[in-house]
Amino acid sequence: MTTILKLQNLRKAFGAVTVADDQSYEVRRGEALGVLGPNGAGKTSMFNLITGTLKPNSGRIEFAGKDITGWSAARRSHAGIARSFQVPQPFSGMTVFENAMIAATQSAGLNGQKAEDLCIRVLDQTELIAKANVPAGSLTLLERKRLELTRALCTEPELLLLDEIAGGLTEAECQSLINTIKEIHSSGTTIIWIEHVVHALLSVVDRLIVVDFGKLIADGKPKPIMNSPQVKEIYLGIEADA
Amino acid sequence: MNSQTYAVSRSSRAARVSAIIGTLVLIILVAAPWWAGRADMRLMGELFLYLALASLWNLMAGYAGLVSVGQQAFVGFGGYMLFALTMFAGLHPITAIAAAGLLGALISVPVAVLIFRLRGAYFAIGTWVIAEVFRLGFAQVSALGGGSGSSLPVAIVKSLASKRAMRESISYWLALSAAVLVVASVYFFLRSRKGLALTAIRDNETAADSLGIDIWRTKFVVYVVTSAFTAMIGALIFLQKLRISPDAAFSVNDWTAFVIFIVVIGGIGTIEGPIIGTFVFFLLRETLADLGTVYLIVLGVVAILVMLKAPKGLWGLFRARFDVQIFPLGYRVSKRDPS
Amino acid sequence: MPDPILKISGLNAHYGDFQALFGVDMQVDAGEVLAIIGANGAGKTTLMRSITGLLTNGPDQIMHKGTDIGRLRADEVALRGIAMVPEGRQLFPSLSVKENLMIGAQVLRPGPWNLKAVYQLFPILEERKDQQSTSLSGGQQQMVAIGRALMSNPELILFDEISLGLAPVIIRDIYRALPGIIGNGMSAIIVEQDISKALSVSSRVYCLQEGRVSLEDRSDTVAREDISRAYFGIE
Amino acid sequence: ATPTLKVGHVSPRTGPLAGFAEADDFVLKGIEAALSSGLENNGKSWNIEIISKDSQSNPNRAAEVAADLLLGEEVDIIVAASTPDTVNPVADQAEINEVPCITTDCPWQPYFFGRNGVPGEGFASTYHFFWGLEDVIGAFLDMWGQSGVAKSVGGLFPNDADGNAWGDAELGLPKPLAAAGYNLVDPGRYQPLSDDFSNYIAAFKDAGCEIVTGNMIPPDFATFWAQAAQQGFNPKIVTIGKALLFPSVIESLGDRGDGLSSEVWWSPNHPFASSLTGASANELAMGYTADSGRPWTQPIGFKHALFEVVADVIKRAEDLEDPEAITAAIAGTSLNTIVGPVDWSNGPINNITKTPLVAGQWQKGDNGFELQIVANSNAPEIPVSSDLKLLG
Amino acid sequence: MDWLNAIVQGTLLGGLYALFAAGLSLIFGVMRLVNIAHGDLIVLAAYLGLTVTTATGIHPLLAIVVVVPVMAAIGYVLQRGLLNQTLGDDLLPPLLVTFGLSVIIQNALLEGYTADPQKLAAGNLETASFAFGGLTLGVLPVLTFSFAIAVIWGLQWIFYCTALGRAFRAVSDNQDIAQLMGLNRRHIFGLAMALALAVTAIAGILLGIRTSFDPSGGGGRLIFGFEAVIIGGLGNLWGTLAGGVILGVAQTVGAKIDPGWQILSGHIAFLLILAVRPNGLFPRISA
Ligand SMILES: Nc1ncnc2c1ncn2[C@@H]1O[C@H](COP(=O)(O)OP(=O)(O)OP(=O)(O)O)[C@@H](O)[C@H]1O
Ligand SMILES: Nc1ncnc2c1ncn2[C@@H]1O[C@H](COP(=O)(O)OP(=O)(O)OP(=O)(O)O)[C@@H](O)[C@H]1O
Ligand SMILES: [Mg+2]
Ligand SMILES: [Mg+2]
Repeated sequence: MTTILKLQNLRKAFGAVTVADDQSYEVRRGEALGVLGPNGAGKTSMFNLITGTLKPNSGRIEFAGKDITGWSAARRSHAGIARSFQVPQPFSGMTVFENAMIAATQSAGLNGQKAEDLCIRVLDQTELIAKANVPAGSLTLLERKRLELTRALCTEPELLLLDEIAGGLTEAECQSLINTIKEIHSSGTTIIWIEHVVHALLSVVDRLIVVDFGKLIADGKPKPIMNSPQVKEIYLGIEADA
Repeated sequence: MNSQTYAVSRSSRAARVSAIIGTLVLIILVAAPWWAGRADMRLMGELFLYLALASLWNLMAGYAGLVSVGQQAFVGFGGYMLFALTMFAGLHPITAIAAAGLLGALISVPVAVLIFRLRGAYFAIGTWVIAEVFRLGFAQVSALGGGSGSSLPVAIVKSLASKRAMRESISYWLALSAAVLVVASVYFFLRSRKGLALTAIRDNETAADSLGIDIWRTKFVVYVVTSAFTAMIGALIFLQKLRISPDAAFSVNDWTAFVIFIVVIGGIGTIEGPIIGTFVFFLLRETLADLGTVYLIVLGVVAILVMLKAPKGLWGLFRARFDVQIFPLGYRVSKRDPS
Repeated sequence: MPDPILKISGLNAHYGDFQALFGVDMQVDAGEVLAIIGANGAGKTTLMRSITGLLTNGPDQIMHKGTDIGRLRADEVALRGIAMVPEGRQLFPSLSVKENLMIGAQVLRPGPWNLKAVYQLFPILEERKDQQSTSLSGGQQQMVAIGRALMSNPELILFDEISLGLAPVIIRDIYRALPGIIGNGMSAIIVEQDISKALSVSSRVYCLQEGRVSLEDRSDTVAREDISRAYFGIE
Repeated sequence: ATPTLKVGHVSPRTGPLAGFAEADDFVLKGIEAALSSGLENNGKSWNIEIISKDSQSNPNRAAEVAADLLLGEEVDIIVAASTPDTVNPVADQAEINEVPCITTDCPWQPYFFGRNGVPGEGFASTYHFFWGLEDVIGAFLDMWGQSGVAKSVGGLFPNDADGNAWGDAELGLPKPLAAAGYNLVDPGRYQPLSDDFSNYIAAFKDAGCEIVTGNMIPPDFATFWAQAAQQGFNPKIVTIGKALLFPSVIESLGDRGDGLSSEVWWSPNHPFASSLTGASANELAMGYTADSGRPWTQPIGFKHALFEVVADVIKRAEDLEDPEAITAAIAGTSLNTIVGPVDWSNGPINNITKTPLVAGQWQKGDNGFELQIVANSNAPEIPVSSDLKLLG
Repeated sequence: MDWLNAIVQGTLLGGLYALFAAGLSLIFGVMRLVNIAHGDLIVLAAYLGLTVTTATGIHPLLAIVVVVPVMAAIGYVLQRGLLNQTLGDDLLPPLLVTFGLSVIIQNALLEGYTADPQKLAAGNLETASFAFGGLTLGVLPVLTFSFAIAVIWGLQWIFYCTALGRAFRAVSDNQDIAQLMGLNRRHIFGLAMALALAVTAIAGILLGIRTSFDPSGGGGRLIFGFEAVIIGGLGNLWGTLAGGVILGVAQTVGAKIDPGWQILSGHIAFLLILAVRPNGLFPRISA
């Protein structure tokens, strides 16, 4: 398997707060990578760096063999990187369908019928089809999160970054979300997923990284990582009950 | 369940009906020289020019989120270019109008580079300052009359057509085609892929950016094209006014405040809004303008009332009641009949 | 018997034409902790917004200690001692962490909560007190939101999705702190997705389903089957 | 039935120039009374209808309402008054629509050259009567010459139609002043509504100017005049066009208004009478004061004279149905009006004729400020009413 | 010396611009309200001053004690009765409503006071001056500048050091949540506008003493106020003062080169600064 994403000595600080501290790691094509870490560890910032909404102070990001460090967010999106926002960012004046169409026409570069078909298919998959004609501004928080996922999928991404999309779901809803993500993954899309709902995360990913104070403190198979005392201490608290 | 079971449509019955009515109205309007009086034609010409200005401003503010209070910069610039090109370069007025548009696009490039660094209210005020710089700058050009201004030589006006009636018809048709051209361009642009991108930017820049929309370039293109059109309209306006001076050419009230008023009254962010707003504005003006201060006070009160009571404008009020779109831009997803 | 802290009867709520709550009845007595559970979109946030006055309601639908508060503005409700930790934190970005907390004290109610007490509860906030609140992580922001609500020394505190987006260790700490927070006779309503957590801290539980109360019971005795029935509306 | 002849009238009723048109209602009332029984033309009686429109002090609006009058009301004659901002757009519209047009109350240079007029050719349908810069210069030099102050003059000219004309190197003040031995210190054209004149004041002080002249709008003059005192610049004569026209401006300056001087185009002391009503200048001015309770202003006479000329033209035109005949009648005017003789055959340039101009000074009298005529060499028929007093 | 004089006079002029701008800066910072009618409100204050001085014969500076509370009351009523309803994420409603307000105020003043230019008679204060290091400084400009410093110091203190200032900022961030904290946003905004118009009252009186004014005189100076606010940076009132001074100096120095460039060079200085620092020189809040 080839490397799709490569971070090299990535560093970003806001004043005294370091959100990325010399991060280096690689993600292979087709992998599903989970990201854990306490609040404020720098997980969302890591996504911002990868998608180009934040510029690193130093270091290098490679995507599909190309150095994309200086690229704009828009260009990275064209190249195949998609994300969902932790705080949903819908186009509130437009309908759900139009939100999806933007991803399909602008990022994936599809036209007419093709774009429409893709949007319908994805909306169906994310169970938002019934709300297709509703203005995105009137969605509930959870529906907005689904819209985030929908839009990301409509860009036909190679690399999909998901930021906390399982929070607030009921058991059944969570299960159906997991199934959706598994489906996306099995179609060949590489996934990086930040999630505090650990059991959901573990049922999908085949590798975990743990971030604390912007530093990578663990990287490997989920099981051993979850059992490592360090993770138990800083993330789950000493006696894990999740 | 997939695209077989769902259908996406972009038109409506109302739109098809109004397309037919619109074509008929257009034919009648083109024939105005044969049925309308001179004063009516002049008034309609002025109305069309305001309609064009309003549609352009609406494209910028209502769709691209560029709230400019400095469009008079380009109106005045176009007017001055008409004067300069006809008087000094000897161009035919119609050629000069086209050239004014081109020059308007050119000059808007450095302006855009500068003021696109600003957002929101800062952008609005920045555009105003730019317009002031244009005004004060043209006031320094003594060849064009400096602060005193200049009149368009009669010979140039007559080069449009030697007969007065023909001249008046040409002026009228120019104004009509400007309005039709602008409204049609705005409509087809907004239905295009780029148009969708524009609306997305207005709603949420962070998301637009991460979905592959080059925000700066999209806005830049809209700004430059709008400026070019606005400059052309400006040239047309001052071909009618015959006289230009910095204060008249770069009047914030005449070319921007009234235009904003029109768009907001009609309904911002819709294509229909500026059309309705223009009619309302002219109705008010024609009936009340002789009242002087009272007219202006009424105008102020109407602006405030509409903004408070119907922030989406008259067209918004109408749409809230009847779900009609004459210029459909959006998409409707519907379940296909199983049959 | 004194009037209950909060008595809701026949509460309806609308967003434009859309009705989000249908005749909700609910009661909170002094010192009681209530849990509200329910699927997404069931109307939990809408209920919170109605109680706090962000949505206006009909007459006599929400009574606070015997007074109708359904038509008061949110700030008037706040002055009466009802505070909320809103869904999604919603801090004031142009205020520092400390100033965000101070704003909570705006209603000038006496009580045990002050800056020192909040810093004791969440020591990280003292370290970050002069930082802009937007520069905090989600979890830290949630702490500020809780601290801010406490600063008003409320009689009744509402938590909307208290653990949404928080790391387990923070959730655990917050739940550990909860009895201490609401121990001094404060009443609370907690909206929570995690049913077992909700039941563990509350005395009574309500379940909302599509804008209606589908279950009301004591937290320690409620049967799991009843909950799942109330939750999904299926037998 | 009696045919009706329509006269369109454009003036700045509202906006910053409204002072010029403040007496419009009064003047029009008088004119309409005088014309109520119609006018005789070629043995036929005509009703005269005057349609008045407000330019809102805005040149764009002036062009609009003029076009409205010409095309909509189809007026037979259009008239306009008060500053190039109103007069020029109206005249331009009339010219292109070939409707006879008479204007006044704007020096002829900004009218003629501001409209790209070509000497020797002039305009086809548009005629103007007022005075010119050469008259202002003459009147000012006349006044300053009597005073014996140093021949160093500070010039304050804005970058607007009047200021550019007054300061123009060829047509304006500079040449004749130099010829008369005056040293004109002219730092350049300032933009109207400037908030600071310290650079001018410094330059005037350095050059030892004892006279200040120029053409300003009232707020600019007020700013300059206060700053001059603050910065220790005390000229002996201050003669400013436009800003010092209206008594209200002088009142607003308080004691600092006493002794300021200005050109005088018309006053109650002018020895002229209306050809239409027979009223003397004094009667017209006092009539306004009685009617409105406000002091008389100079535009009153010219507004009245404008309609005197119109009435005269209507009486003489060979064919009132034919615009060209009306234009010919205008060109052939020879009429003694309340502002003096109006006769386009003896103008300085095509389509222009001039009325007399003298110089005056605001002097504090028993009833507040009064505009006294202090120099009249160029129009001796207008009597001097007081001597020039130096400032300070 | 002439150059020094130009700079000093420009600095003093900057004090007047800062006074125009301080009220704008405050309401822009608190409510994101772009008040197009601000210039007309300044002129309104000048007319109120005129009415007070002619009615009572007191000195215009003394009239401040009457005009300030009256303008503050007008501000509070205006905000609660009208402007509060226009606030939101959208820039346009307040823009249009205040534009309407501007037209109404101008024409109502025209009806009430006619187009005659007016001036506030301040006796010796108008002309008094003193020598300072070889320059002659007018007492009035120096007084204006001192007023500007005092006003800005006061506003800055209120904004960043008092509970009211905290409330201003909280409400400006998130109105709903601020309500939950017991802040009545309508009242808070009313107070902000009252404060802003109190400053406007001072600016109007000083303007009326400095030069003559008429009903249409407000708009022309509004833009200098906006420029000063933006140059200084949002939410920083000292920055607003600096912005005013930069504008004033740019104008007088520009005029020294060519009088036609006086106003133009102020605008150009503004654009140059924005080209380098789009958020102004000293932003406290991100725009
Ligand atoms: N501003 C709004 N406009 C229109 N409808 C709304 C609005 N806010 C909420 N709703 C609707 O009201 C219903 C209840 O929403 P509410 O936010 O109260 O649910 P909730 O139980 O808090 O859900 P969640 O778990 O997702 O937070 C939903 O169906 C939602 O679509
Ligand atoms: N624009 C910014 N300016 C200053 N500090 C910032 C900024 N953005 C983030 N931070 C800081 O960076 C740290 C990491 O934030 P980030 O949002 O990446 O955390 P996270 O790991 O996603 O946390 P959570 O799980 O709570 O979402 C936080 O402590 C926050 O205070
Ligand atoms: Mg995060
Ligand atoms: Mg909720």
